[in-house]
Amino acid sequence: MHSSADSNAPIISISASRKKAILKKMIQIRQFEERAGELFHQKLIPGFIHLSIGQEASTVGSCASLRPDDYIISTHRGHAHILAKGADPKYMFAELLGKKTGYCKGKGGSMHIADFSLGILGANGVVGGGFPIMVGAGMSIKLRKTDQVGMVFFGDGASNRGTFHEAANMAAVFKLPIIFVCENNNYASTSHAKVMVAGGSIAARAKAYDMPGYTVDGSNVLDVLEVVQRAVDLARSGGGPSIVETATYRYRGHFEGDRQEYRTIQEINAHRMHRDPIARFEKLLVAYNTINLDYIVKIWHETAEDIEKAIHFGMESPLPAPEDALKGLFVNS
Amino acid sequence: MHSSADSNAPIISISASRKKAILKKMIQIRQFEERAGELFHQKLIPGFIHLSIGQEASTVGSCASLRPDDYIISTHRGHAHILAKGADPKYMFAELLGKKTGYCKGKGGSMHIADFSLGILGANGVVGGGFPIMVGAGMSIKLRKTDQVGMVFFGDGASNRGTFHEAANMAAVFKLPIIFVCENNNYASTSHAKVMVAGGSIAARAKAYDMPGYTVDGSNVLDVLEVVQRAVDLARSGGGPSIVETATYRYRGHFEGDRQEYRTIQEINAHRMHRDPIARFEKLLVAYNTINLDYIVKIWHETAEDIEKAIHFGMESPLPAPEDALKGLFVNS
Amino acid sequence: MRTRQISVSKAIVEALTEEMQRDESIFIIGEDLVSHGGIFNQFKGLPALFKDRIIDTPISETSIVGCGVGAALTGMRPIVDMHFADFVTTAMDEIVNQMAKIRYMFGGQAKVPMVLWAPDGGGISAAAQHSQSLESWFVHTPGLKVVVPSDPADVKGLLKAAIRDDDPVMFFQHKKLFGKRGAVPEEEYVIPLGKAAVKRKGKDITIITYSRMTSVCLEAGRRLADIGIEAEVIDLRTLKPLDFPAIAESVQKTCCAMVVHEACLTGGFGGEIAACIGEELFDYLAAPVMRIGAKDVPMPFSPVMENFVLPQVEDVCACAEKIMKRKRK
Amino acid sequence: MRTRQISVSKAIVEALTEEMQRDESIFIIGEDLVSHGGIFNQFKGLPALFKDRIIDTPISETSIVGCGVGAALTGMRPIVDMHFADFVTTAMDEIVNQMAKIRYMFGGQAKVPMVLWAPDGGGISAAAQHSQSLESWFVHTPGLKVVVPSDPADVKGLLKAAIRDDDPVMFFQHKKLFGKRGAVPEEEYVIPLGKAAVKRKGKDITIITYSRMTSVCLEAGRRLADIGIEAEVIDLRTLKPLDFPAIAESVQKTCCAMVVHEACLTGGFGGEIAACIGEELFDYLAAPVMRIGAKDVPMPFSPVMENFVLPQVEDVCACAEKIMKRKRK
Ligand SMILES: Cc1ncc(C[n+]2csc(CCOP(=O)(O)OP(=O)(O)O)c2C)c(N)n1
Ligand SMILES: Cc1ncc(C[n+]2csc(CCOP(=O)(O)OP(=O)(O)O)c2C)c(N)n1
Ligand SMILES: [Mg+2]
Ligand SMILES: [Mg+2]
Repeated sequence: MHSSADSNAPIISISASRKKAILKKMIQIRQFEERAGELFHQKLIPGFIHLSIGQEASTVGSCASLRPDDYIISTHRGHAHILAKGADPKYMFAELLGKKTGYCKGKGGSMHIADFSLGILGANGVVGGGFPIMVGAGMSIKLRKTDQVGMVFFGDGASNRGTFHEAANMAAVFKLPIIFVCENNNYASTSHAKVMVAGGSIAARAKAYDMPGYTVDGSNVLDVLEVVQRAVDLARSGGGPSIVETATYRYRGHFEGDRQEYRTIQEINAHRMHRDPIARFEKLLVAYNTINLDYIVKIWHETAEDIEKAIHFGMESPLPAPEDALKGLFVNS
Repeated sequence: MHSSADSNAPIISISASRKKAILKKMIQIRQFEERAGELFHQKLIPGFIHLSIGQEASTVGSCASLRPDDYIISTHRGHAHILAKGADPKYMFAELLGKKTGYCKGKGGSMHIADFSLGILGANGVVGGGFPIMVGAGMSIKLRKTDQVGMVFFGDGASNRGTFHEAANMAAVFKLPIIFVCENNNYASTSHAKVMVAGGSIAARAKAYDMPGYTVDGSNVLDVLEVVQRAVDLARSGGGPSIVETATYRYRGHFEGDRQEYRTIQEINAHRMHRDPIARFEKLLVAYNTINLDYIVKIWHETAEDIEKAIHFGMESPLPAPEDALKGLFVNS
Repeated sequence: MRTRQISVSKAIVEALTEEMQRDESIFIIGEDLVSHGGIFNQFKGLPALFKDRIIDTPISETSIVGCGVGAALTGMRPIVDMHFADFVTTAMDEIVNQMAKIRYMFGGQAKVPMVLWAPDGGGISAAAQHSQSLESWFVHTPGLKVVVPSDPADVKGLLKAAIRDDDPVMFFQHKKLFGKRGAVPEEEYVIPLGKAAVKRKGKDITIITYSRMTSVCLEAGRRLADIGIEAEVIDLRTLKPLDFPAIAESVQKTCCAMVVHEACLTGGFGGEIAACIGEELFDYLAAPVMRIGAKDVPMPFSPVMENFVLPQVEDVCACAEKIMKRKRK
Repeated sequence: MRTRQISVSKAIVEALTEEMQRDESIFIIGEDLVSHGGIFNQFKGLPALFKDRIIDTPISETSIVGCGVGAALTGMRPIVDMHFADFVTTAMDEIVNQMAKIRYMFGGQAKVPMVLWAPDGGGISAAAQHSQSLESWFVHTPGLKVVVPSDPADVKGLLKAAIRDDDPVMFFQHKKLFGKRGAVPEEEYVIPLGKAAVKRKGKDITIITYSRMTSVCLEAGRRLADIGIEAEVIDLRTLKPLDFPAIAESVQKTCCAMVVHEACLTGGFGGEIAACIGEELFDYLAAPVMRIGAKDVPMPFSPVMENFVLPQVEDVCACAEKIMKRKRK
C-alpha cells in the first residue's frame, strides 16, 4: 500500500482548462503569500504569519480532487489550503489586517481563517488540532449518508501528536471518508523530520491502521492530484481513509522573522532552483503545448492585479469597533 | 521485525530454580486476585477492582526478564504487575482495604499502588497514562547513563490512546531503553480489540516507529519470557525500544461486578480449560521432570498460607486517621 | 402537574429518548455505550432504540471530543460521553481551544451545538483520578455553558435544554446521584439554562449550592431549622449562565450567605460567587460570605479520609451557625 | 546590594545557567530549544553550555510533560518548556492527574521536583489559541505550586527557587515581559515561593495583582497619586502558596482592595482573593472588593479588540476611584 506515483507516467488526463485553473491557483497562492509577507514586514499585519511559498503543488494538487461540498481542515500554515478550496483573497487579507470585513470579522487572524460555506472548517493554531475535528466531520458524513469527503492537512511535525494516532485509528475503525494529507516540508519549526519522525516516513504509518499510505513528489502538482484523487475516490465510495504524504519544501522561514539557523541558504536555493512547483508545472504545460509563454505572463499579471485589489479591499476596510469583541460568543449574543 | 516466538522450540534454557520461582509467582498472583475478589464481594474492599486472573503468564514472563533496579509502570489492572516485580502482598492488601499500613497509606487503593524502592513507578487509573511517564524514566536512565530498562504495561484498549503514539515515537527518536508490553486480553471493558484496533495488531504498529514488534502466546510463560528477554537485552545494550504484544485473556469481568454482556460463558470456559497459563506451565514442568505433583500441591498450599497472612495483616491494620488526608501533599507537609 | 417518582438514571434515559426521537441529528458517542448502556448504565435501553446513533469508540478521548466538535460543525447534535469527568483532562485542547472558541474565533460563522456529558464527583472510593469536580475550569473558559443538576426533575429538564441549545454545554452529572429518586412531571418540559431554583425557603441565611451538595445543604437546612435557623437553599443548577438575580434576591432578604460545593475550596466556583456577592451586595451583608468546599488535596481512597475531605452536613451546619452568630452581633 | 539593569530574558538565562551549573540533574526539554534557544529566545546560549541537557523533542506535548514527570520520579530535575501556555491543554492529564497527584496518591513515596515553564498572556495579536492566562486552573489543582513573576529580579529569584523546590511548579512567564528590563542583584539570591512583594507603598487602597498586570497597576498607581489617591500595589509573585498575610496587612491599613489580573474575569483567581478578603477581613472593609480581569471572551486577533478585552491602566484607575468614592462615603 505504501507506494508512490510513477513520475514517468504520462501527464494525467485532465482537461486543459482544469490544468490552467490549477496553474492559476498555484500562482494566486504564491502571490498572496509574497504580498502577505511584505505587508507583515511593513507592520500592517499584526501577530505572526506562516507562509506556504514552495508548497503550492502539494496544496493545489490535493484540493483539486475535491468537490465544493467536501470539507477541509487546515493548519497554522493555512492560507494556501484556504485559497485552494476557493476562499476569496479579499476577505482573507481583510482578516490578516484585522479588519471588520475579514472572514472572521478580525477575531481570527492568520491562524484562524474559515469559510464554512465552502466547506473550510478552519485553520487551526494548535498543531494537530485538526485531526479529531475531521473525525467528527467524517462521522457526520457517515451519519448523514452523503458522499462528501473530508481532507485534513497537517505537517510532518504534527504527525507526532497523539491526535494523529487517535484520529487515524478512529477513521479506520469507522471507515470514515477522510484523506490525511501530510505536507512534509522537512521541518517542524526548527526540527528536521528525519530526526523527529521515527522511521522517517509518515505514509508508512498508514499500515499500522490498515489503510493505504502514499508518498508523492509534492513539487509535481499532477502527481499529487493523481495520488490524492485515488484516496478521494476510495473515501467517496465508502472505502475509508488514506494517508498521503507529499514531499515538499517551504522557502520562507517557519514564520516571518524566523532566523532559520537550522538550515543553509544553499539548501533553500537548491529547492527553489530545481524543484519549484510552479516553474515545473509551467514548463510541463508549455512542453505539452497546453499553454504558451504569453499565457503564463498573462496569468501572473491578472492574478497579481486581483491580489492587489484584494489588498486594497482589506486596507480600505474599517477596523472593528472595540466593543465588537463582546459579540458572537454564543449563538444569541 | 513482526515475529512470534516459535512455540515448538525447546523449553527455554533457564535454571530449574528460576522456573520454580516463576511458577510460584504465577500461583501467588492467582491466589492474590481470587482472594481480593472475595474480599471485594464481602464489601471489605471499597471502590472497584480489576483482576488479572488468566493473564499471569504474560505478566510474570515479562517481569522475569527484569532486574530489581529496572522500572515498571502498571495500569488500572495492576496487582499482578506489582506482585511480579516483587511487591509484598501484605502492604498491597492493606492498601486495598484502605488501611494506614498500605503501600500508599490508604490514599491510593487498587488503581494506585506503587513501590518506588522496587522500581514500581505506580499503577495508573488513567488508561494510557503510563506511556509518557515511562518516556521520562527512559530519558532519566539515558541521562544518568545507567543500564537500567523500563517496562510499561498496557492493554489493547490503551493502545488507541494518543499517548501510545507519542511515547512510542519519542522512545524511538531518543533510543530509550523501554519495552512496551501490550497485554492483549481481547477486550477493553466491553469492546473487542478486533473492532477497536484498526488492523488488529498492536505489535505490527511497531513498524511505524521503526522498532521491533513481537507477538507472543501470552498463556505460555516461557515464550513470553524468551521474547521479552530479547527486547530487554536490546534495550539494555542501547538498542532502543520494542513492542511486545502478548495474546492473553481475563477470566473475570472487566471489573468485579461486570455483567459481561459482551461475551459468552462458553468463550471464557474455553480459555480456562485449554489455555490456562498456570495449568499449562505445571504440565510442562512435570513433563520435563522439573517438578512433580507433590511439589505443585505444596506451592499452592504455601502460597495460600502467605496470602492469608498478608490478608490478616491488612485486616488487623489500623485505619488512617481522617486528618491523615491532609498530610503528604507536598514534600514538607 | 402530575408527577412520578423516578431515579436520575431514568430521568436521563427519558430525556435522551424524547430528544433523540424528536431530532434525528442527535447521536451519542463514547466508550462502552452499547453493551453496557454506559459505564453507569445511564443510557440503558437506548442502544436498542437508536441503533446507529449510539456509537462505541476506541479509548481515544481526545478524538471522541474532537469528533463531537467536527460533527456539531457539520450539522449534527452530538452528545459526547466522557466516561468519568476526570478524563476531560485528556481532551482539554478540544474542549477549551476548539469547542469553546470555534464560533467566536471564526467570527460567528459556525455553531457548535453539542453536549459534553461527564459524570463527576467523589464519594465512591474511586480515589484521586476518578473523583474530581472540575466545573470551575470551564466556568473560566469563555464560550461554554456549564450545567450541574441535583435531582431527577432538573436532570431531565436541563438535559433537554442542553441538547436543544445551539452552544456547547458541559453537563456535569454527579455520579453518586444516579440512584437518587424524585418527583418528575409526566408531561414534557424543558428547564431553561441559567435559572436557579430555591429548593428551600428561609429568611435567615442564604446557602448557595449545586449538584450533589444540594441534598447535603437541604439536610443541613432541616437540622438548622431545629435550632431556629431558617436557611434558604438555592440550587444554582447552571453555573454559566449564572442566575445572579436569584442570589441577589435572597441575600437582600437574609443579609448573609454561604456557598457550598464539592470541588476543592481554593480556586473553586465559590470564590466567584462570594466575590460577586461582595461586589454587588456589599451594603446588605451583615456577615462575611463563607465558603465550603472539599479540602485542598487529591481525593484519598480510604473512606475515612474521603469523608473527611468531602463537605458534610455537619460542616454546613457549623458554618451557618457561625455566620448567624456574626449576623446577630 | 549591587545591581544591574537586565531584561527578563537575560534573567531567565542567568537563573538557568547558575542552577544547571550547580546541579547536574537539571535538564530542559521541549520543542525548538537548541537551534532557536527556545521560541522566545529565552534559553539563548544554554544549548552551547549544556549540550546534552537541552533536549529538542517531537511535537508531542503530552509526552513531553509526562517525560518530565517520569524523569522527576527517577532522580532528575526536569524543566519542561511548554512553548505556549495554551498548550497545557494537550497535557492536562499529565499535569493534573499525574504530576500533581503522584506524590499524594502514592502515600508520599515519591517526589516530583519539576518545573513546567509556560509563556502565557496576550497583547501580541496571537489570537484565541496563543494568548491565554490559565493560572487559575492550577491554583484549583491540589499538589501544584504556581508562580507568576512580573520583573527581571523576581523572575530570576523565583525561577531558581522553583528549580530547587522538591514539588512540581507551574511557572507562568508572561510573554510580553521578555524584553522588560529592571535592576537585578549581582550576587546570587533566591526568592522563596509564597512571598508577595509590596511594589508600591500607599495608604488609601490596596491593589493586588501579579504578572504583567503589575506594571499596569504601578502605572495606575502613579496616575492615581496625581489625583491624591495613594495606592498600595502588591505583586503576589506566587499564587500557591499564597501570601495572604501580606494582603491582610495592607487591607487592614487601607480598608479597601481590588484585584487585577489578565486572565478573564469569571472564575479567575481574583474571585478567590476577593472571597478570602471578604471572609477574613470583613470588619475592616469600607468598600466592596472589586475585581478587574480580561473580558469574558476568547482573545480576539485585531489589536483594537484585543486592547479592549485586556485590562488597561484606565480601567484600574477608574475602578480605584470608584472604590475610593465608596470608602469616603
Ligand atoms: C500543540 C502545538 N505545539 C506546538 C505548537 C507551536 N508550533 C507551531 S507550528 C509548529 C511546527 C509545525 O510543524 P509541521 O507540523 O511540520 O508544520 P509546518 O510548520 O512545517 O507547516 C510548532 C511547533 C503549536 N502551535 N501547537
Ligand atoms: C483515559 C481513560 N479512558 C477510559 C477509562 C475507563 N477505563 C478503565 S479500564 C478501561 C478499559 C481498558 O482496556 P485495556 O487497555 O484493554 O486494558 P484491560 O482492562 O483489558 O486490562 C477503560 C475504558 C480510563 N480509566 N481512562
Ligand atoms: Mg513541516
Ligand atoms: Mg484489554
